[in-house]
Amino acid sequence: MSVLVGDDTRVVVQGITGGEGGFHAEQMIEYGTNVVAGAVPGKGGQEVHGVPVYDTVHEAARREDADASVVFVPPAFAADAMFEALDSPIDLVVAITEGVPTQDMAKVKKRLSEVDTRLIGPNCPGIITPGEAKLGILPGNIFSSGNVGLVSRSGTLTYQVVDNLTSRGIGQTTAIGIGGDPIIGTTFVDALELFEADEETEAIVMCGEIGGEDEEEAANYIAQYMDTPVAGFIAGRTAPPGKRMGHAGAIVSGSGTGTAESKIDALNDAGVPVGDTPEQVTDYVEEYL
Amino acid sequence: MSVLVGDDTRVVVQGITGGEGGFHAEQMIEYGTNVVAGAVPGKGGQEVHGVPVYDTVHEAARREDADASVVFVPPAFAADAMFEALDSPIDLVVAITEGVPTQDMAKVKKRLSEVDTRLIGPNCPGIITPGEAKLGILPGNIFSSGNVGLVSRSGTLTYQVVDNLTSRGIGQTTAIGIGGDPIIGTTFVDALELFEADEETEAIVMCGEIGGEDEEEAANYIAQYMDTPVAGFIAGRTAPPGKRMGHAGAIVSGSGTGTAESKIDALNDAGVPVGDTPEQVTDYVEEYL
Amino acid sequence: MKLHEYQAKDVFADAGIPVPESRLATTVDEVLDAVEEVGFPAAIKAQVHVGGRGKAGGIKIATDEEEAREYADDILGMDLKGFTVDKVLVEAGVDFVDELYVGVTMDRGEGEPVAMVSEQGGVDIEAVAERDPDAIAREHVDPAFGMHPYQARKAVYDAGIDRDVAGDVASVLTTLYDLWEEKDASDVEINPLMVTAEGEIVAADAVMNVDDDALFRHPDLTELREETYEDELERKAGEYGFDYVRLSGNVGIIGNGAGLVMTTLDLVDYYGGSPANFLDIGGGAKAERVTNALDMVFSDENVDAVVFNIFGGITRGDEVAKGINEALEQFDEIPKPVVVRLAGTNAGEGMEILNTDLVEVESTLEDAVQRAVARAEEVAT
Amino acid sequence: MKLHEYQAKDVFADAGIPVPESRLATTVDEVLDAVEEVGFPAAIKAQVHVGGRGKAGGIKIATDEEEAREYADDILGMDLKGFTVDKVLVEAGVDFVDELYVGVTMDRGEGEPVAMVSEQGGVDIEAVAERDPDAIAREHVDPAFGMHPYQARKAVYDAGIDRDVAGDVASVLTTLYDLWEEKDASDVEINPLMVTAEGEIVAADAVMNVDDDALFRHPDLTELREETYEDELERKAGEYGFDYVRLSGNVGIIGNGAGLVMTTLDLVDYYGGSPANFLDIGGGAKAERVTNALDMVFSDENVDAVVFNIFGGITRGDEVAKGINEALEQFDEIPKPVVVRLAGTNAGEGMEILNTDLVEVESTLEDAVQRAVARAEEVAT
Repeated sequence: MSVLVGDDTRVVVQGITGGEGGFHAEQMIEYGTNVVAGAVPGKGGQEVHGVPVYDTVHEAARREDADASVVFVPPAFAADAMFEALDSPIDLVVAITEGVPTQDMAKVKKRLSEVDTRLIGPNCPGIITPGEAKLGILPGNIFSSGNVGLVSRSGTLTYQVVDNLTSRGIGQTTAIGIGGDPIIGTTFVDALELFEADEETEAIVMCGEIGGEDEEEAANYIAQYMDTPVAGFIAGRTAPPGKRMGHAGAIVSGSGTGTAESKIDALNDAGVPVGDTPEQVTDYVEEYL
Repeated sequence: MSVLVGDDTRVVVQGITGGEGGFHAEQMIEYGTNVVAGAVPGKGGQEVHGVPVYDTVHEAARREDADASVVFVPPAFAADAMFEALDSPIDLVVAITEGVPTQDMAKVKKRLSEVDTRLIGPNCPGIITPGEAKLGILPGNIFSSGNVGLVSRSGTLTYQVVDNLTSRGIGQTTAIGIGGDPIIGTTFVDALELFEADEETEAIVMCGEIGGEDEEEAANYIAQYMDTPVAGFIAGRTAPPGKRMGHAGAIVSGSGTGTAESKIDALNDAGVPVGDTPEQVTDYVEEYL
Repeated sequence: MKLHEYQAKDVFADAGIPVPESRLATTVDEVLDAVEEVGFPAAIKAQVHVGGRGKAGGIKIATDEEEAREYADDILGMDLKGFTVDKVLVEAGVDFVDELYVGVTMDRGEGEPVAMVSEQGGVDIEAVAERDPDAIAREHVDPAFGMHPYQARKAVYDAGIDRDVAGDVASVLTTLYDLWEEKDASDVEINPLMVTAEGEIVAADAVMNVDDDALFRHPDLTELREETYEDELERKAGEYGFDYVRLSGNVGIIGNGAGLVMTTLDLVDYYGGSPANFLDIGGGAKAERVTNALDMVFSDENVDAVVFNIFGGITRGDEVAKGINEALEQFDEIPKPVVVRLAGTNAGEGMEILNTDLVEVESTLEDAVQRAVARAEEVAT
Repeated sequence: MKLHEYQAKDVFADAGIPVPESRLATTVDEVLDAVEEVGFPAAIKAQVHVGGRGKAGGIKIATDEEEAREYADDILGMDLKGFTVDKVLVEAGVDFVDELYVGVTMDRGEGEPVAMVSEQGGVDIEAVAERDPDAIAREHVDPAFGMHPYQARKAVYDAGIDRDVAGDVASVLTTLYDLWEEKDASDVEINPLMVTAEGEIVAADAVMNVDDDALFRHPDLTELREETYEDELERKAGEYGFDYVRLSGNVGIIGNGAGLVMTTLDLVDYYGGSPANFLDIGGGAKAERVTNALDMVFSDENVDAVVFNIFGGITRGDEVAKGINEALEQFDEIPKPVVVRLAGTNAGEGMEILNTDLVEVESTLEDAVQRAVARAEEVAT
């Protein structure tokens, strides 16, 4: 068992003829991901890394019976690529693109509320079920198969935590990078819900950061609905208000909302221990297993 | 019992300070309709026909606990008035206004699909439950309380049929004028569904006309889901193709869709007798009761 | 409101859609000047609001001055399905290798706009739709979002358009949709959208019909309106503001409300008569409007008798009776027999006022229609 | 990207929002010319990107030439929260009876735009929001539809705005929303929107911040960009294209990925040190970028030691090591101790390349941070 992606996931790569898209398509295929098609307007009929390219996502999905897509499309066209995938027979869309205009994402979010398709990202490293499939840019080699679910707003912080887990022999069911933008498709609550429903996931690591109220909402959700134990980490304890710490979403507003303190308190109140260091998070997980 | 409106319906009149709105608000009140408020931007605090006016539908609905509204607002502002009512706590919106731009209505229809509120119209005479409430411009005196439900795309044709029914002593549960525009809120199928669920309605008259495929869809619905007997009438048997017969929706396209013949055949196939004259329709209803 | 081809092309060109070079001409001399500018071959195209202009002889391609003169002379002033041609568009001929179709309209059934693309342009698209529905790719658009760029591409690729021109066709379709929305159009259409040997695309025809109900927010388009009517009576109806359709029979019909008037037509037919027109005086008509309606119907020389059927809701029977009296009292002799049936609001008051020396009265719709049919038969024979 | 008040007012005025007459001035003489044109009283307003300009002395009202000269002299060149004032807006004073607030922003939590109106304008709106949340009427907008006119009216009436000006305020709010959408703004705001005794409304201030990620579709706005930085280092970071935030500590921090860099800051603090900066070199950085990053941190005189923490995903450890070597090999003496930790993609290759004569190496994040903290302490003392 795993969450959202696995051996049977059939993946379309949107933007497969671009530099990023081509490189990561190859990496995904090498990892064993079932990449069945590319989709690039005007490039239909070509083949990239042994994968047929179609002009539209609809055609790619129809012809190759695909159920997931990964978006490697420049920011100016990324929202349109997401709309295309959301309106197609695809079930899961993973948007890697960084720098998508916020108003574009507000519109995408509105469409998301009207369809059954799930979006992960944008500005995210993607999702991986170790040993089965990776959709995105995560370095496959640090992951190992096991019983811990991981969800994170940050890419490299995810790798750090996964590395700690793996080096102690703790494998992962699935790791989901939900992305660092203010408006994203899959939230912490969505991911936690999936892990809670997954029988194989015995513990969960949730890596949050300053900005927004997603972590607080997650804490609420954990307290109310979850049995699977969760360990947390929150980046940005030392961030000053009003300064954007890299991610568009990582900012403590002038009025003091979005602080690490508020998130840590909320998680602690929900019974979630929050590590001071990534290493400590791994300690908590070890105790759960 | 009745459908959608009755003694306990609490009505807001949008545009009550205008000529049409004021006149028909008075008529509705005289008929016994529970008109509890008017809504006109900038006219809050006034009183019209003993009814308090508010600046927004939301305030009117909140303060007066209203659950229905009637829109008498000029075409240029009618769609906005409908959006306002659809987004408010109102459950039923009846839009009388004729001449609402079609693209405005396409947007309203999209919003309708997102909310639980029901819209009747636009370009319709309204809805009446004889002896209880009328929302719109129907002449109350020709209706009588009874067991026949009536749904019609046309105003005066409705009166004609009702007059026939009433003069033979056949009363009505509720009569709904769904309007003659190409894009409308409540369709024949919607209305039939309501009458089918109404225990007091023992027979139904459905007055259609040329244009569109609503009557054909209604025939399908009747064949599949309905026990209550339906008698039909279709106006426009002699209409030449490509000519708009008054209503924006009443046109047989050049390719021959929307003809009276197609509608009559569909209804007959669904077991619905279609009268050659309004009088014949009344004959059919009489047989049902 | 229908725009002429030349008007629609102006709108399309302003939005960046490529159109052939062209000049408008109203005389043979102007046509000759125009062909000099646009060169040969030149298309000479009647600017009238009828479909199938080509088949009806309203479009001809001149390859030299001689032909230009001849065709200009043929087309200017010709009668095209009831309309007189008073201007032509003279347009540079396009050397095409392919003819496509692109259009946007409102799918009334779905209540949503639909964009359409087909490889089978240059012919009647409704015929294509019936013969081979799959030859037209259709993409429904959420009117709140407008057309996403991917939808234009999808329609174009679904239609099997060549990859070489697909991007350009998609961008024309996007522009068309935006125009459709911006201008409150009911339909916009390019048929054919020509593809040249060089892979360029050119709009060789242009259709744009605008929602009359939305003209209030488009004063620029309203100015383009050129009222053209098939006959004098339709012009008159336009002036009076009536919904009016002229038919071929001899029983004149006046009523209030589209559904009831249609029903009256149907009953005339059912009882063996033949309707001369559809005339809806609308809701709440006052006496003057009633007088105008009678004037309309009396002006139709085909009419042998009139049935006047009113079911009052917001229309009041007394006002109607007043109007009928006023209209008829001006005649020494009533031109055609008028059968009146009044019901609904103030019908009683109306009946009291009505001058029954001038009209015949019936109390039911069925009786009124039968009497009018009988009277028309009498007059006709 | 933040627009200055004078730039935002131009944008608002172009869209039809009433603003006071004003002139931009960069010298005292220009200010004196300007007051002559706009008349007294005249507001002299520092054009810098800081909040609370008024309280900080950046806005003064001159009632005569004497005062105008004095205030111009005070404000031009003054240091306002780290920014030097090099231009002022000289603006006709507005005789107001009421100060309102209107604004549009993205509600990130809901993922929807929100329009806001308050009667309590003219003061810090965030303070109002905390003190009396109900004093601000909020209306969420469906971004697919845009703001319906009724929503503007509803927000205005909900905020309790006087019925006399409600229509005008609603129309300003509608315009603001349209601008917000058209210009890809993150926030637009008028605070205060002044109401005069005559019932006119005037935008006495103007805020417009644009989404940097959307600037590619707004070349006109991009031209308005005036890079202003609190210090030289932030300017440099802008040039290099780094996400950089300067802090007050002495441990320089370089890493890849916002979350991991933030975590490194937090660990520096956790282990008793004090971070000097946030510097994210981003994903897939090549050697040159690494060199630039080290240059940045070395340029900060507060920095006593550096921790360089890379977890390679698309960033390769060997490229990073190459960059570190190149950056350090140019020095005779390494300016500050550098502690390096490489993990992830090609970390092994990186460790082999890395010139360990120039840097100290640790294999875990925790160890690297602790060592850097210790080194910084040594250097500082």
